[in-house]
Amino acid sequence: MNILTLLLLVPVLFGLIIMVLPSSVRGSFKYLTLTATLIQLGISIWMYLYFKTGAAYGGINHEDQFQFVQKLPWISLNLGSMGKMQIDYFVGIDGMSISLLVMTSLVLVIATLSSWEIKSNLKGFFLLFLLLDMAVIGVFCALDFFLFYLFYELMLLPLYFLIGMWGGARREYAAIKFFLYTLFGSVFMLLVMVGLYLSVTDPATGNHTFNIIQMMNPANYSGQSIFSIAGHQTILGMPARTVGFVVLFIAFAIKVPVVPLHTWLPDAHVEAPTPVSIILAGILLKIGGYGIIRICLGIFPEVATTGAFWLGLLGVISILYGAFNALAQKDLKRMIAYSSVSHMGFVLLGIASQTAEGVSGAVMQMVSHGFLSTMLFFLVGVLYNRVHDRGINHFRGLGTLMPQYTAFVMIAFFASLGLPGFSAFVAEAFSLTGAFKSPSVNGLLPYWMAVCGSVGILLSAAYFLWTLQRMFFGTESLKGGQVWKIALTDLNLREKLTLAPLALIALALGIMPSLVFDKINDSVLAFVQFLQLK
Amino acid sequence: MITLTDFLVVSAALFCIGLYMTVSKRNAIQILIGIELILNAAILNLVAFGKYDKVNNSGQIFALFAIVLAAATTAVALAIILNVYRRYKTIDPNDINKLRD
Amino acid sequence: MTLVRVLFYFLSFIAIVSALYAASSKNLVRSIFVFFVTLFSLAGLYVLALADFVAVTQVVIYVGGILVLILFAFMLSGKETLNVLQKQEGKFFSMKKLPAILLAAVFFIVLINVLFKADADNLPWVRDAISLKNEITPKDIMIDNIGVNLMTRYLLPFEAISILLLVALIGAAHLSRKEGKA
Amino acid sequence: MEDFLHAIQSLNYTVAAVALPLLAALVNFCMPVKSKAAGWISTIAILLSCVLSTRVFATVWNNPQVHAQRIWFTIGQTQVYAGILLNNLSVLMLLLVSVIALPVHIYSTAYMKHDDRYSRYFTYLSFFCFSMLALVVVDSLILFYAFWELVGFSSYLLIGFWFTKDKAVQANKKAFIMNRVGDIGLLSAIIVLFAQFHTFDVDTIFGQNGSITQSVIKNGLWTGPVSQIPALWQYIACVGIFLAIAAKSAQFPLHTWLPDAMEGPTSVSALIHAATMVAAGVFLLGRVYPMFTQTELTILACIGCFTAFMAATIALTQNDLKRILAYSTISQLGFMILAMGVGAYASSLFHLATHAFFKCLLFLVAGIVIHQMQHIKDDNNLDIDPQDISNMGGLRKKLPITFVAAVIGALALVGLPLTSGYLSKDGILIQAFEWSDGHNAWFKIIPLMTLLTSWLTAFYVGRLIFKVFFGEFRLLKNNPDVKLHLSDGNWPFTLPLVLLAICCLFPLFSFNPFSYEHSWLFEGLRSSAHSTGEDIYHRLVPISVNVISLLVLFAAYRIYVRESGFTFSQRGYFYRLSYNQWYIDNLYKRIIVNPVLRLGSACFWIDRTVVDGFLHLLARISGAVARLAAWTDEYIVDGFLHLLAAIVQSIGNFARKFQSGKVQYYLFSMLVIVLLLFILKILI
Amino acid sequence: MHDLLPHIPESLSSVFGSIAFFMPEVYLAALFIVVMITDLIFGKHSLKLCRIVACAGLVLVMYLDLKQFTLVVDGGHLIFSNMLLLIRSGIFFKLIIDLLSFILLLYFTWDNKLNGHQKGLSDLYSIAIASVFGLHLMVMAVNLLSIYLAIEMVSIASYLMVAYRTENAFSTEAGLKYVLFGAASSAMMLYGISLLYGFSGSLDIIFHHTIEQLSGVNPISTSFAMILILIGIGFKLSFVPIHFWVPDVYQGASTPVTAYLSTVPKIAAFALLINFLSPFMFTGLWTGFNMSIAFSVIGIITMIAGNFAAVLQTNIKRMLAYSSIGHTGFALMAVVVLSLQSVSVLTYYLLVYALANIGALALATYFANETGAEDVEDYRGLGLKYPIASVCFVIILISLTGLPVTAGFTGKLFVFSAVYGVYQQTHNIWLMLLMVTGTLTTVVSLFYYIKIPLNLFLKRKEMAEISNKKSVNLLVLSIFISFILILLGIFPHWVLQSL
Repeated sequence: MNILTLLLLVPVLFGLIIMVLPSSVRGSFKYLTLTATLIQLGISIWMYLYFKTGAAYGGINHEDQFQFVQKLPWISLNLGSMGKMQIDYFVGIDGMSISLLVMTSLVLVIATLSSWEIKSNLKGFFLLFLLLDMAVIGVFCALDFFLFYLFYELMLLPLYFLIGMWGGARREYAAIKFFLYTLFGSVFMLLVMVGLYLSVTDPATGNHTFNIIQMMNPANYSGQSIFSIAGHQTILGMPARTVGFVVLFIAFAIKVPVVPLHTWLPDAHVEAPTPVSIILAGILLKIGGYGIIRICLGIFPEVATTGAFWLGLLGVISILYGAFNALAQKDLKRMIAYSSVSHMGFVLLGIASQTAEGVSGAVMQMVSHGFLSTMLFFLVGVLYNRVHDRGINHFRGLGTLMPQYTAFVMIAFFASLGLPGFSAFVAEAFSLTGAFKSPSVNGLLPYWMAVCGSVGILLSAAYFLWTLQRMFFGTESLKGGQVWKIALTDLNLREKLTLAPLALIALALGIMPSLVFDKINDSVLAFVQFLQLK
Repeated sequence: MITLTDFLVVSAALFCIGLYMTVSKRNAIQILIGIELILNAAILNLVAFGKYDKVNNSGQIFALFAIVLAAATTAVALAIILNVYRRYKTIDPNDINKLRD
Repeated sequence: MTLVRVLFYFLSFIAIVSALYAASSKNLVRSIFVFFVTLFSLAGLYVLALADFVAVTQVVIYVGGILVLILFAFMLSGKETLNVLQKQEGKFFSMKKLPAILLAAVFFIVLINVLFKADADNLPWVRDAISLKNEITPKDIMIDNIGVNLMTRYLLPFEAISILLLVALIGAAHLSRKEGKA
Repeated sequence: MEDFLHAIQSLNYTVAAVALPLLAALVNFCMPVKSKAAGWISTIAILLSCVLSTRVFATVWNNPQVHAQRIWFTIGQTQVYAGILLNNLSVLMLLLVSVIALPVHIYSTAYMKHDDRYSRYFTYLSFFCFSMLALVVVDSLILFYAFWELVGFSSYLLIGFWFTKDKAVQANKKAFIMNRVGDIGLLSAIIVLFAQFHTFDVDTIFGQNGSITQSVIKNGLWTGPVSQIPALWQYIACVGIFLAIAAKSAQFPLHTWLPDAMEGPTSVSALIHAATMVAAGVFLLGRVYPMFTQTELTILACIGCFTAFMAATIALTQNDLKRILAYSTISQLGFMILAMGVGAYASSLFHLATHAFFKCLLFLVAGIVIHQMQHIKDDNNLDIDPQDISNMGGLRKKLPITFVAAVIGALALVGLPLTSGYLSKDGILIQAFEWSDGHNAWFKIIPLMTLLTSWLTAFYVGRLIFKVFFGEFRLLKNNPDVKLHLSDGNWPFTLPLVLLAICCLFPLFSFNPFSYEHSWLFEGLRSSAHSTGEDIYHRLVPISVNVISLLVLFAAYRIYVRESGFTFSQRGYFYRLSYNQWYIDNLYKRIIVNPVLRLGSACFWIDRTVVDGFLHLLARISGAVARLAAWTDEYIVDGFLHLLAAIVQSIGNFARKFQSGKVQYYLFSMLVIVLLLFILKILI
Repeated sequence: MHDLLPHIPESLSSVFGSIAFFMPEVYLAALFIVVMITDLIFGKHSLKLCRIVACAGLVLVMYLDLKQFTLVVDGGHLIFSNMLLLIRSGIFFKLIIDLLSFILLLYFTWDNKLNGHQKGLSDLYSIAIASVFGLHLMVMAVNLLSIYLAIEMVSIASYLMVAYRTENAFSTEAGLKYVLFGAASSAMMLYGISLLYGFSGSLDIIFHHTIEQLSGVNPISTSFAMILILIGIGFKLSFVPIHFWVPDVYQGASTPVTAYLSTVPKIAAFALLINFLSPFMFTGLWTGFNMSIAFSVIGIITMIAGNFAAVLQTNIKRMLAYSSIGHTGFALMAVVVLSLQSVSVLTYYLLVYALANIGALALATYFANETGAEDVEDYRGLGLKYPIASVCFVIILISLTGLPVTAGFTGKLFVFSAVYGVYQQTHNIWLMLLMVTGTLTTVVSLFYYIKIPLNLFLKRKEMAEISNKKSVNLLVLSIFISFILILLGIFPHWVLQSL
């Protein structure tokens, strides 16, 4: 039994169990889910420990360098004139995936813990939750575009319902907005996917294939096929490969989200229940980044290189624009949502730089933001559960009222504003380093982008501290008055148990970035080299 | 001698008249008559062309089938129209527009 | 200017004029009766096209069948239908009808255009037919030919249409019978 | 071999010295917030690290530098190392920090006794010590940046320690964000350096014939051993570093956070905002000194000089005890920067050391005074500001030890002979003059202004001392019924004072009380190139400084003591001298005091309105931008979406228009469309 | 006469020979008679019996269809003197049609409204069987006469089905509109046929020389005739601009009938369209307008019109009607790039679509039965009351939208790849436009499909009273269908392989 497959099957299995269990035992569902996620965490940690490193395990465009691979023939159809269609169940991971995979499974555990707050219709909730779980894990493991797309789309529906059914006041609007936004991206991705599959033939079998790794090899493109590099085909007058890249990029950029495709995020976050916003911020956004690395740059490297400036620009814009928006928010959750936009901007910037530092920084940023945003949203959730209000101006002097809570908030805030010793610092520093290095190394990005990016760091300090000052310090005064004062009890054990590991991990990653870098380094090098070779 | 074109022109005229009836008349039965006119125009064509198809004689036979089918259709249509009249007390299609956007 | 030609023009004239009248008249009953005339004249035209059998069928089924059916139809639906149907508004030419008329006119122009472009009289196959003596002449009787064809070449449609008629029968009966009793 | 063993040993000691406070911090963090044990834990920790660092100092000082590193993580091909670099500079700082920290800890145990977040306080304090100690010994720019920010972070925590005070919270936010500006500068500088030299190692970049020395700026390119980038980026790096310095050591224009930072506990101000953290900027400058070109150094000098002067003038008019000290700190830091600028590398650091001691001392004194005033305030609940010196006076009888300590500190600050301040300060002045010789006449302004500044220093120090300790207790005068029992306080208060006071005297640094060049510290740090020139300035400057300073002090005395002193002087005597007195006082007033005071208030006004105003303007602008961005998001980006939705709807509506429910209409439109298509087809 | 006499024997023998290839239809005819007779004999109580007989008969017919595969291993057969063509794909179409009609026949009685019809449903069964017969003819017809006949047959049956519930005003109105529209368009078609016949001199469009004859005629004339014929076929396919009747009729007819109309005739019509077009598209002799461009344009417009208009609907059936128009447009893509491969893809797509649509309407019936919900708003909060049904509904709608992991997605995928395959060779801009429109309309279609889950789950509403009569069969059916859809979504090749 391949371990990745196992990882994928665990949630399905537990989902089935929950499905058959009667609602009378609904109390046990959350524990079941927790077990599932814990098992997954165990598995992924095991994989992390046994993940081999070294130049021979770079992965990226070498199928044999992936690990824990399983490849089963799945769909193979004779499509007459268009040759045979070959779709495999093909999972495997390289350095890019492993760190994100571990991060994902941990975040899922946290999300489960935070879903204690869910009271209504538990069965549905946890079923959808586990479905989503399976999908996100799948996205990180899939190496077959068809499979990838399947998982990718599979995420939408559970999320739609999770937001829509357990969400806040304007949940319907948020859910639909989210759904349509992401669908818009992915349907066009479908077109490109089909085009790619018709252009690429597996040299071994001579069939058309969805194998992503095959797609990375220019040699596999048949001559006059639409996406062949030599062919220089055009679609509606534009060079085909550029079109393909842009379409895919838009699809993932919506997930990341990159300004101006981001407006679903604040709404979705604000309306979503805590566990869902945790998954949204912690995992979904990373899928965008991961997709850009693995798919966009992987399959259209030369377009990515020519367009690097624009990617970088978008990244910088996201950083600044997101930060400024965060500065203007009155709703705590919204503020954090926008901060995510800003932070994910660094990812894009790092990727665009196409330097080892930049890409590593980007991946690091994804991992670290995974943990930190999880923490932030969980903290918001804690407050919201107490008094069902998130208005920044409605609270004051929480520091005296909930000291431990405030302590964690401060940790989370300072960690995410890039205080050294926490993961975000290393990540952002290196994304910027990469961005700054690229002009001298590969001349893709201008110098000023790095500088603008660093301004983003300053702004992040501004909005986090301001929030801190407004909500937690000063003499206490609450909108809800005495009622709230009673309601606002300090963290309970479960919450502490949830938050502590996150804080520790953020710290650990900050002090020992090697935890991540060692695993990803080979892949990053392979990736950068691959990009340079084209 | 009568040329094909003569027939065709006549049928064309009938066709258009039928068309006019179908779209303009405020009465289901008259619309039906319009449709019959169109059918007859078609039949006239068939017959006219059939003149040059002696062996398998497709034109004329098709004409026969067409007539029979027309009869069947008309029967069904009338049955429905009667029902409509029962429900709506009118057979003006324009007044029968409960189903609409 | 043979007699046939005269006859043809006469019949077609009647056919068209009566059709026009049927189209224009506000009175349903009248238009139905005028439609008789159209059909008859058409039958005449069929005869001129040497399709006597078709002409007969036309008279039998259409005139004898359909029109009577139509008449019965609103006779059945009671006296008041008549009154309703009598007062159909509008002259032949009214603003309301303008679009329809335009449509018909344009169609007519297009059709004529199409037909003349097609130049029916010397279509290749027609010319072949004439040359190959595959053209029905007033002398030969087509009835048996038709019969044979129906029994061989067109057997399938012939059988199929029987089912169709049955369905129409069942359906029409079902629709028009009163609720409740089977 | 011997050296090697020493090296290993000292390294271990260093690590221990750095780690101990961290350990203490962790322990305290886990303690209940009120537990009194915390204080002792931290104190012992710092004591130990103090001892250890002394050992390290002993072994490393004036010996070849010790540098050890092990790989931290690998990113791409670049390997990032973490390590320790011990040379004179770092061990000096190591020692200094721990030594200063010790008395402050002791002092704090008493000072914070009644606070109900006692252990938190010590957690933060130890954490600060940890980061500060680490900052001075680390060898990698990344790590340096890390601790650089951590220092700022802990100061943030400590400033806002009483986070229920709004002013405190405002202050610590301001402090952190302004420091962040500096940090960004530093970060970009580090990135530039990395992009240029592909390493973060301080030693390989700035060390003996490090990359910096090998790289040259030629025709618009900054060419280093490994790569070359536009010269512009060298300047930007320098600007970045300068920003960092300006932010940390409160140089113009990023200095305004320091006075506000006085909202924190006084002991904290003593340690962080007087002695150690604010000096970090100077230390950084010392670390990266080689990368500055002459012009850049000159600019530094100007800024330092200006800051020093401005801060001094502002200090003249303040009434808040701690603010006065804060501004004086700024001005002293200005001195140091200036010194660096004029190439007086050694003196600058020398002054850093001495200043650390006496300023810390002064703050502790201030702490005691405020503490006492606070007591009075609490005992007979008055509505007074315990820090306002206009309420004090004549405390010298009530707080003798404090008074003595204060006087020593003050003299050191003014830089009168026999004090450490004399040595370092005069060194700076002299070298400033020497340096100005090298340049054209205009640059004379700098040393002259510095001179002037040191006189002003004398004045405000005088004002401070006299107002607080001489004359009579004004508070008593205003409301006579207050009962006050004042005392120096028990040993945790006094002991630190004594210790520091001793350290403020010359013997600790040099056995020749009049020549800075003979102080071991100076010799240890000065570059071999430095010549012990015996020129005119070595005579002129000290004399002029001290003589005039004394005059100024006297003036201050006349003004602040005697003016209010006539009440307890005999009538007759008073009448006889009243005239002259009036005369002299007026003279002083008209010629010295008023203009000076006016200048002071003017500077203060500028400081508050222009500099801070500018900052607020920035804040407001970014706020506005933020609102704009939010607006864009809501109306333009989302608006676009809604537009799309509207388009969809309208198309749908168009398609639905045909669905009138009239079958003939359907037929009609169907036919029309078909016909149109056909005609279209014909035409095309 | 005399020239015919010698031919009679062999033509007769050929006729009898043809019957071997005609067994399913023969049995269907027999079945029709049987059902009709049972109806007549047992009168009012015949319903159950008719139902059983009809369904059993259909099973038998399916079996016969399967047996026909053995006949076509050596390619297609023209039977009944070129009236019909029996080919592999045709058999598949027939199979699918029979299968679906089998489901539908079961489904008829489960709809309370239809079941409540006083005059009984037994007539409906005989009509349905007759229409299936017609559909079979449609699938196989290659002769203008048989085409016309088949279409008329199906149409008449459909008219009757729509208007079946005489006591219901909507149903009657729908019937009227349907019959008038249908009669008119079929009349046009007949006129077109007459012209085409006139121009070619033969009804056997499948033959080479027929097209040759046409190529001799002025293209404008032939295209006009062609357009008129396409009106007739389009009426069954309901593509723009011959789609106007669809919403009204689908809404007015009783739900099972809607399910019937929206699926089976459409499939047959596609088969017919393919049979009808292939001679024109493959023998390069057709001089009239460019078929592929024409159908591209039609397809694009149809997709847009259908999906965009559906966005603003509130009545479930009406919405599904529009969506079915959209699906027609999408399926037309495969027709544009007509080829053996695209035919199989098309078959798959239609099968999936039909299943999903039937499922959706079945669920609409279910909810109508349970709560009398007709409009989307009525579904508010039902999701938690009827979890299983609602989940099935969601799955089915997802399949209709074409998202993974449902058959709808694979269907879309294969259609796209078929079009892409051709695009790569020809770089025909229309194909790209088609695909882009297809994707765009997919997003749009989500707009309205999502309304149903939205109301089912997201909207809250305190429950109204619940009718105690549970329609379990419908539930089973929908579960079955959604299961199939998911299965095909994961393993499409199980079906597509054989097509």
